[in-house]
Amino acid sequence: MFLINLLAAGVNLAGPLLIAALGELYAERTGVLNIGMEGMMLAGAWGGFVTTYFTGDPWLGLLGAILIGMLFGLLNGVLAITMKVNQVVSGIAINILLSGLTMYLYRVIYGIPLLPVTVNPFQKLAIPFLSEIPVLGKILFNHHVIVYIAYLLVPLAWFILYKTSFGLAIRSAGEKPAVVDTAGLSVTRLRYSGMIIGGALAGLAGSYYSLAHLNIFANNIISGRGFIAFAAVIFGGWNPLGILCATLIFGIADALSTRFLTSGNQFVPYEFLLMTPYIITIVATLLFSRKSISPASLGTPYEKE
Amino acid sequence: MVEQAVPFVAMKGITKYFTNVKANDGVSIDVRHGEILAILGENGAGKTTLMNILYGLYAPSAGQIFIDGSEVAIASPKDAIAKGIGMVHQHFMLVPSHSIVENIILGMDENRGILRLKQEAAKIGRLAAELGFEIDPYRKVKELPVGVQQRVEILKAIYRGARLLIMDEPTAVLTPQEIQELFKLLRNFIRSGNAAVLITHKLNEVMSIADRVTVLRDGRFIRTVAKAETHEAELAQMMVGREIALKVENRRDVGAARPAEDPPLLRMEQVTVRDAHGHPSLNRLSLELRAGEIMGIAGVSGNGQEELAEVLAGLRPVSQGRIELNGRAMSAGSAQTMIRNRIGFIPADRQSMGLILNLSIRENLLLKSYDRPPFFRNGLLRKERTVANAERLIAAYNIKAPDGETLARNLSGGHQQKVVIARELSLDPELVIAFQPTRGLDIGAINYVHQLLLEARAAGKAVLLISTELPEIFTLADRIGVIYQGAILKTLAIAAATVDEIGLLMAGVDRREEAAR
Amino acid sequence: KEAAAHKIVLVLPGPINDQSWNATNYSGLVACNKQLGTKIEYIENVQQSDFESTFRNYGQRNYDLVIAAGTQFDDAAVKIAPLYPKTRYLIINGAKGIAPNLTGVTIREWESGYLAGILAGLSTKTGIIGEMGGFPNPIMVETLNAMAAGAKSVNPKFKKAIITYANSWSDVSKGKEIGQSMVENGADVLFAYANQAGLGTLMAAKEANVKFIGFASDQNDAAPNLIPGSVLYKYDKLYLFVVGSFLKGQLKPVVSTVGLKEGIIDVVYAKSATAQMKSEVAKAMKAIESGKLNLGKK
Amino acid sequence: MTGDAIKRLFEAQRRRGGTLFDILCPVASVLLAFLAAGLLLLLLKINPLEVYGRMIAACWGDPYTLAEMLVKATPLLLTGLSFAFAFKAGLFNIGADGQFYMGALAAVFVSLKLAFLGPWLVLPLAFAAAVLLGGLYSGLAGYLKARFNANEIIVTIMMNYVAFQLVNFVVNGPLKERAGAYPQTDPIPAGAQLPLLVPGTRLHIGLILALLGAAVFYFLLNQTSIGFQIRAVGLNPRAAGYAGMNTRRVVVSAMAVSGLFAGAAGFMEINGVQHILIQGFAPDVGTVGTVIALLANTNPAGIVIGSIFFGFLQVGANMIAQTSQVPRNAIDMIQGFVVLFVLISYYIQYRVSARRKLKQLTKGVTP
Ligand SMILES: Nc1ncnc2c1ncn2[C@@H]1O[C@H](COP(=O)(O)OP(=O)(O)OP(=O)(O)O)[C@@H](O)[C@H]1O
Ligand SMILES: Nc1ncnc2c1ncn2[C@@H]1O[C@H](COP(=O)(O)OP(=O)(O)OP(=O)(O)O)[C@@H](O)[C@H]1O
Ligand SMILES: [Mg+2]
Ligand SMILES: [Mg+2]
Repeated sequence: MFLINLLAAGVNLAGPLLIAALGELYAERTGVLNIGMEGMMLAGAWGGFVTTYFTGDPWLGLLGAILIGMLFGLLNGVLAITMKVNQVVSGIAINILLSGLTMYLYRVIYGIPLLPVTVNPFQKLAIPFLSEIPVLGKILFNHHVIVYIAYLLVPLAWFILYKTSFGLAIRSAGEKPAVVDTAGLSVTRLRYSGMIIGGALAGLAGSYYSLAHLNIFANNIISGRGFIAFAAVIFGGWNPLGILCATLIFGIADALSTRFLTSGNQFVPYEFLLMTPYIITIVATLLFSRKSISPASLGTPYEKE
Repeated sequence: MVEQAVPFVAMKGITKYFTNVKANDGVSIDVRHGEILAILGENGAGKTTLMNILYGLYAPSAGQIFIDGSEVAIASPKDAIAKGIGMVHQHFMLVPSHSIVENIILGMDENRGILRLKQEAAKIGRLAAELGFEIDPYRKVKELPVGVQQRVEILKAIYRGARLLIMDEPTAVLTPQEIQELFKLLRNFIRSGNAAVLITHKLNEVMSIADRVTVLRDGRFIRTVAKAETHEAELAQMMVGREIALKVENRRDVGAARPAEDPPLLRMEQVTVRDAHGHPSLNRLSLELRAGEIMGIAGVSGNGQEELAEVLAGLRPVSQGRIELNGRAMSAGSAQTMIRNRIGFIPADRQSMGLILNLSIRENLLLKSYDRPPFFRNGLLRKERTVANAERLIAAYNIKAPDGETLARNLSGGHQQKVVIARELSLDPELVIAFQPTRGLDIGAINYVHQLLLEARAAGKAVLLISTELPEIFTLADRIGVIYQGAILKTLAIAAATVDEIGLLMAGVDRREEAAR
Repeated sequence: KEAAAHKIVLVLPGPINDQSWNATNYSGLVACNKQLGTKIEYIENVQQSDFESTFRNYGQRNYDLVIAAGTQFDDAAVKIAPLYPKTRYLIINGAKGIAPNLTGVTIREWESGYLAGILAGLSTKTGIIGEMGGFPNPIMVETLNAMAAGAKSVNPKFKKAIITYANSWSDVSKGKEIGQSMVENGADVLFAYANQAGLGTLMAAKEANVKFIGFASDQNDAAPNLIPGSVLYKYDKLYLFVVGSFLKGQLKPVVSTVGLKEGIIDVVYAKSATAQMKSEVAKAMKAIESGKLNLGKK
Repeated sequence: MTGDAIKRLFEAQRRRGGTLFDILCPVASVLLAFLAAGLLLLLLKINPLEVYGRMIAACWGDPYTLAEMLVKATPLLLTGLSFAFAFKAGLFNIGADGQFYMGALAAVFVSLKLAFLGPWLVLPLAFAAAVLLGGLYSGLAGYLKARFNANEIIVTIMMNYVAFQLVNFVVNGPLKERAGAYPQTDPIPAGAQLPLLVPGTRLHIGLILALLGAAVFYFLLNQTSIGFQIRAVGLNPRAAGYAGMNTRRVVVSAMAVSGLFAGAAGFMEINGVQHILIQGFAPDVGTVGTVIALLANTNPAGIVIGSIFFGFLQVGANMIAQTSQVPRNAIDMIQGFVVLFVLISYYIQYRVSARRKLKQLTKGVTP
């Protein structure tokens, strides 16, 4: 039972990370680093919340989250691709801006409420029949809609990246943009699309926290999970299946650390448990660096003239 | 060749400004159906820029382009491809980690949507066979030798329906045999009314394959002549704007090699170097080099030249064998040791290895002196000395720059190479390794570099000249060694060597041995 | 001097709309301004590194009273108060009253814990309750233990309290995960004393359809069927009390404690509250007020 | 990652020759940032002009507030230098936050445990320990880069979280205050506190040290052999290796030196300002320093100016929060806008200077 609960929680926690990480994957595969992931997730959580609040419909909220994520993906694109601002800087700038902006606008809209402002959130969706399967049913088929979307995005991402011309172009832009250019495609357009898809998925991932996991918006709602998603891309070796594994590991590790907390554990200080995903990422980076499987032009602006 | 009323492609009055240069200035050229047009010019004359404009990579600041007589707008390579223009760039435009088929179909309209790799691979295989070579479309590009990569490039252009094939310095990376095969391919290609533009620095190639020649200088159009009505010396003169020798005069009697009884300056014995997979890229290579001589290492590229150069530069560890300098064994494997042992090194790739483009000339000149006097003492920089040093060398080597603070990036290729050579020689080496020292340079610059190497020999230094250019070796070297599959197959005095024999040796055939057998 | 003529400011360590600690303190400010006619200003989200400069700036500007919400202001107040003898410094939850113009007011939080425990004890069927705290400081530990004691006092079948610290005041998501995990471990009543993070625990209770005991503010409306009642801190009363004594010139430079007896702690019931709950709570309140029951440190 | 854009900015600046436009551009971008934020302030019915007026008036009001700006600037200056130093070696050290925390940890540990040695000993010791731990921490990232080619951006970001949790552990465990109430250490004794520069303010001699740090930064990079090697490796590691430089060693040392600066910032915050280590104290000192360094094109003089400007922003934020009911997140928002608009202004400057050059070029030839 403990194991089932643990795995179910892990699968659940991994969902939004997975969405965000796949978003980052698109961006990085076109050669741009999106350090603004954290801020864009926050924006998504905010946008989803506000839209749902005013429309009463979480599906519209989802749409709002995606749109606002795209908007800031676009902004990061303008900075990093068109203006060729260093990609680390542009991402940091976006994070700083969004952490202030979302909370400020929350204040503008909701003032200073004593009780948390809540919205009508997504309910868990147990998939008929499948969720009745013993063990697996509870682990896999009793989650929020967004979590199912997350796992469906994995084969989709794989298919797009490796089986379509768009994916081939994306991968080429991240490896050697000049080739894409000489093949008559626009590196700029591809990179923008990577950024915008990345933003959209970041927004979607963020909305999970304000529309499914919780039904409120708060300043710490993302709490560094954008960076975890960022790490999962590396840990997952820049491919969708690897990222799936990476986020599952992070999700299960997270669920495990919570269970350690409630079990009254005294052996390992809690802080060390919290460190583990980061340390895992560092170790994974070490393992993968030798093989240098990262997109070769990742982080390098493309200059045509 | 029949005169045609309407040329295939015509560029008229093309002008192109970059941020700080005018790369093309009212250039007009035309290419006719069924011909090979060569474009000649010194480094920076604007050849590549002009072709990049034709291919849609750059937008011209002014000028028009006509195809079969009607004006066209080429806003991007997509337009160019659609109009039957293909280009093989100097630096290959292939994604190393992707397969051949992926590289070829990238961006093709016919392949929008879901990829049909199998189908395309089969088609590509067929086309390759038609062109007379065989490839495995699923191989990754990074696993292919340069020659094959170039074929993939050509295949890519033709597969996309190129009728005009632009080739930017295609021969710089090829072996003589490969060059011949390439030319054969080009001749086949134009037979059906297609055309090709060939950019090169090698006049002999122009004379052997081009139908007409266009010369650019300083971004301006100079003249277009039919090959039949010109000769190398005239072309050279058009390029540089004045009379110029086609090659340096090598007076082998000045500072000739010391008597053979002298102990060699450098001795390599049975040196083996293994690559990442454990294959020997140098396979028990032995050679000897004496002070005051230039030894040329000829060979088809990929036979261990790079490894040989890097071993002597201390950039590659030796797994077996012995290297002696002045009779003392030394351990290779660190660039620092080699520099301390007074081995100078002129790398093939000046821009990414020989220089730091974003440092000034002055700082590039101290690149190897960072840990010793006179420019650094106790770890502190002594700036006045470095300034004086830069002034002295800029004057001595005729480097075209306002002062030592000019960034290396802002120099032309030839002058960049001069900075490298100035630095290496100013460290007073006993041994100079020159690895493809004139790659990509124009005639004037080549002559200057050759001059400097001859002067180094005259000053009693030993020079190991590793080059894939046979003419270069025949001009400069006193002895010639042929490298084949990681070992020196044979060493000959230059007087006793013929181009034919060396060519065969490069292919691994030792005629005398065969005769003996 | 009139109430409105006094220059008073409330210094808050977090955002005013955190729906918790800072918001409750802010509600005290609102009450004073409404009922006492004061014009108290506030400054929110003051960071640790700015405590001293903030205290100093208000002293410099001749404020009459500077109220700061949180023990963490103690050290800064001890340092700055002597420099501005004309300004009174009042620390809510403060433990240091050593300067003549420095006052500390502490709530006997264990009392509220005990009452919450009674509600929890009478709500649980499994006999297991889940209590989440923000950080394990002594007051927090005391409060959560008092809660377990309260539960035990009314329910012979009470087995245990799962006590966990979120190690954050604001990670809502973590709060929820902890709540879920407590439910997995058999808890059927949840409780959170962890500001925003506690909101997550409430969500977990709702999702798992288990009981929840409201805390600090009236949370009953959040899930009327699941929350039998909330234990409140009546910060409005606390503020009216301290600001009122200040206006009357009766604020003494000591550390005082307040709680049930002063009317600062109270319980509001939801419809789902049982009569037994009400009577048990009333009984306990009496015992505490009379001093018969004391689980706090002296 | 090459940071090409920034290198280009360098070049653009070098060739630009400085016109009025170039001075006006960053100023205008800051004004625009305030304008954008001002429009948003209107949403809360706050008059931005009044707020900004107060912000400026309050900041120049009294010496204490002026000094506060420098107090805030001090750690930012150091973390800015920290990022810039690694950047010169072509490395992105995003770990200033973590190294800052490690420095703070070492400083508070020494200050608490060795205070009995007296100020003359404990202060240098705390400084040395902070700087050393900061340097070791980033040096580790440098080592992983040199040895395994591990991307330093990722490693340093991850190490930030590790450091953060380490601090949490220490203040909840081994160094938790004796009172045991909050996740914080005991205050360090008076003897371990940095002397004040201006009595009556919080300005401590750390400022002088930080400015010295900027001088050291400049000297190290431009006047020494190791600095030359660092720049060479930063611009072209292949060429540097060929020139006999030990690129791995240079990478490790550049990262380590970079961490020294951040560690020193930690020391100054503990021994100079806070005198206590609290969970989650001074967040973002590293991030803001990084932003400053990049806005200043990693030029030390620019970093000095930038950190004072951000010091002004932060103190100004406090002042307006104290004097008007502007929510604190509005300030984060303003900071975000400032960074955004300055970045955009650099781009505009670059484009304008390119166009100017093109114009000169065309004029030179065509009549
Ligand atoms: N993208 C660019 N940006 C700025 N300047 C450029 C760019 N490309 C070329 N140039 C400059 O334009 C001039 C012409 O360059 P181009 O590459 O066309 O010469 P080239 O004749 O091909 O020389 P080479 O023989 O060395 O290949 C040179 O001065 C070069 O520095
Ligand atoms: N109920 C409480 N009683 C006493 N002090 C409290 C209480 N709630 C919060 N505090 C104090 O107020 C400070 C600020 O609280 P806030 O809710 O802003 O959390 P935070 O510091 O933002 O948390 P985090 O570090 O997780 O972001 C806390 O550090 C804590 O010391
Ligand atoms: Mg060229
Ligand atoms: Mg906070």
